[in-house]
Amino acid sequence: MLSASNKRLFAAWIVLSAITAAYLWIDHSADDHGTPVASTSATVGAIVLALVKVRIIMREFMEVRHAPRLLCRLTDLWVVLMAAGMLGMYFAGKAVA
Amino acid sequence: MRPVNGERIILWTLPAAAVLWVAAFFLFPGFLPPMSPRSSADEVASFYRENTARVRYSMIVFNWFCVALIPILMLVVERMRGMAHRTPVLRYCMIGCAGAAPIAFLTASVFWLLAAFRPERAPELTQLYNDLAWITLTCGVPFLVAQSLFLAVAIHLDRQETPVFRTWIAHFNVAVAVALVPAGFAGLAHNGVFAWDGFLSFWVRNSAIALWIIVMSVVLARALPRDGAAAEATA
Amino acid sequence: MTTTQAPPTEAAKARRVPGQPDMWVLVLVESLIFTSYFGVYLFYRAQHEAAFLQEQAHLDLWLGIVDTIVLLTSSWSVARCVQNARAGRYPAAVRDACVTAALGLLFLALKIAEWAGHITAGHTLTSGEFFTHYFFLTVIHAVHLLIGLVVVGIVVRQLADPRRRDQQVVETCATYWHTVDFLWVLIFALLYVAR
Amino acid sequence: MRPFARGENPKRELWLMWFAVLAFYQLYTVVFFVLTRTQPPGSPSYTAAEVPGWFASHHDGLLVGLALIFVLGGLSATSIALITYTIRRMSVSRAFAYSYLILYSVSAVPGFLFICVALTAGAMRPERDPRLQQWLYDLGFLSFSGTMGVFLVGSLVWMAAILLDRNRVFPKWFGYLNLCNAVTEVVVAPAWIFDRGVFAWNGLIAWWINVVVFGIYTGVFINLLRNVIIREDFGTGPLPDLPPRRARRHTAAAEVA
Repeated sequence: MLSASNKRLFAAWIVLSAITAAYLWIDHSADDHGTPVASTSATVGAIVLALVKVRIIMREFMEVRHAPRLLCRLTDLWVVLMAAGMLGMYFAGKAVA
Repeated sequence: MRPVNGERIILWTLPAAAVLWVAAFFLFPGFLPPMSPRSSADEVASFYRENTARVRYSMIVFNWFCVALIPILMLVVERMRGMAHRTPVLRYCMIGCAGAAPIAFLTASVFWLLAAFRPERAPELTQLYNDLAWITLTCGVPFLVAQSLFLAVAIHLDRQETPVFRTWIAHFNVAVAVALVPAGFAGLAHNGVFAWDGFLSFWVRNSAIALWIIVMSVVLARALPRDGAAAEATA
Repeated sequence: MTTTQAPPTEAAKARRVPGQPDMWVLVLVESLIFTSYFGVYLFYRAQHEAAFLQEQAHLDLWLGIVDTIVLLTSSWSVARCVQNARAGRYPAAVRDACVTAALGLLFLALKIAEWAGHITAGHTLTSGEFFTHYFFLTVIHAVHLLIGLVVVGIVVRQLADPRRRDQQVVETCATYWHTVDFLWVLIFALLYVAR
Repeated sequence: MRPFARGENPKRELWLMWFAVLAFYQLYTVVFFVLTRTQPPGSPSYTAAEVPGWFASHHDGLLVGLALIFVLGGLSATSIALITYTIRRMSVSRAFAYSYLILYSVSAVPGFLFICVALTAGAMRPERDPRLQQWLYDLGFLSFSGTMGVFLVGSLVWMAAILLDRNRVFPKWFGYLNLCNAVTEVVVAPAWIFDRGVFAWNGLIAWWINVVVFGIYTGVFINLLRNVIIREDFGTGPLPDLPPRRARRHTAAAEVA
């Protein structure tokens, strides 16, 4: 059992690192031949990927997976709140500009 | 019973400090009569140019000894231990005020000393220091008001056969607090009784502080031997 | 305080908040506070995209990725520490906690090197709006990391001394460290990758 | 402590303090947000020419409101005293309690007396050189917002005491909330550097977010202090739980009878 959960932690770490590496690809594809250009999709993608990582950290590393349902719901709600807060402010800024 | 050794010495530092305060008060050229908030910048600047030495020496003395009130307040706090209170919260209130009130005096003395440090500077700057000093000294009463009120409440709640302080001392403290209140409003007036040279904000306020010190020192002096005797009796 | 020495059964694990439930107040409140900082940053970034991009070009994405991996690894290590402690393998747990602290220090060293590089290149807190946010967010995160090092120190002290071992405290401290980790994940995405 | 006269509520001093705390924070809010309108703060980006206009438009409110603080500001000692008492009730060294007492007593002078003195001096002489008025304006707002260390260390002292305490005086989550409050004090620091934008003394980050956190923190601790007073049994061991609401009303009625 313990080695299974150890493997699970390792898998989580691999996934998190892989997502981190995926940022390189976002970075590459967003740039116009090396010169950075503004890109809504890159920004939104970066935020969403980061929140996916946050949720994995909470579920796996922080053991929310095993926690009472209330905490599971609460942390998921929080991920949604953070997404809403950040994307909301981002698009509000866009609208103002 | 806690040891009371040395409390009498602390009490006797009060007359010494009081003499120095009174000396500073009379030496400072701007108290008799108090400087007017209506003076122009040039008048204020020339006042500091003409009286540089007396401002400096009086305020140095005040700077040295304005915090000398703290040990006396701590004597009051120690007496409050004997009160029939369930909790020490009122003592904590007194300690909190005792830390803050003399610092207001200290700040005022710093502004006066700064004003007199370079009297030849632009008159407007001297006037600024002068304003800050007078406002800090006159309006800086919140902790004095609060400490009188806390003491009054503490005496009121001290319901035992031989209370530490008699009831009239509570009333006296409330009266002192009331007398200090108008000084807080000194910013509102350039002349009249509320102005910082006015009857209420200057004369009543400073008399109230002086009276509080005198009355409380007599009261403390009376309270001391009783505790000393009690200490001997229990020992 | 509950001290869990033996590995708990699957059923007992199924319904348990790791560590003090109270710690989650800090996790949730700090996430909200940071979200508000991120929101402010994104709001202004969206309005001045060109200026932000120009300054952002001075950041090194690779350094950010290394930082992130270092911190993710430290988080992984502290998660293993919790499991080892739960299983009663204390020497292994202490080793994991020390690895966590070492990786935390490495992260801090990398950050200081990065700051020093920017400052010598003339990019300081006051040199432009992007760098203001960059320094603000990274420094406030570093403050949390420093607190985290104290927290990991508490874990080591708890685990090293048999009389102090307290699984709940270990789990509470681990929760704090993971919070520092996931806040960095967000900061990394916003500062280094957002366009 | 001395034996108590019968029929007197042994918690009267604590309740007195608690209501004074409540009154003080109400007064504070009314004075700074309504009367003087110094919260939200004036803009740090005003030029010297603009500051006299600010003083002119706030003139009466400033003088009356700050005078109220000059008279009643000493009530702040009650919250310090009550919190010091609750820390003393914990199973930790009294050094924590006394540190809290001194930290917050000291903070009163730079924390709210300086702004009162500086802005009163500014409002009293509207004809003063605008550059000097700006100097007073800066002194007022920066001393008020920028007194950070005492609140930072004070919150940490309180946090440490709560987390170490085994008498359950405060819930542990409030200890963690203290850490959140301490960190927002760190965030005020840029107010000393920026005169415009989100990090300035009236900025979104350095002021608005902080004031929300501090407001929640204050509301929470006033409420928790009330619970501590209800639970207080004047012993030295763990505090009992909060009695259920109905029982509380019942005992209150019995006490009155």
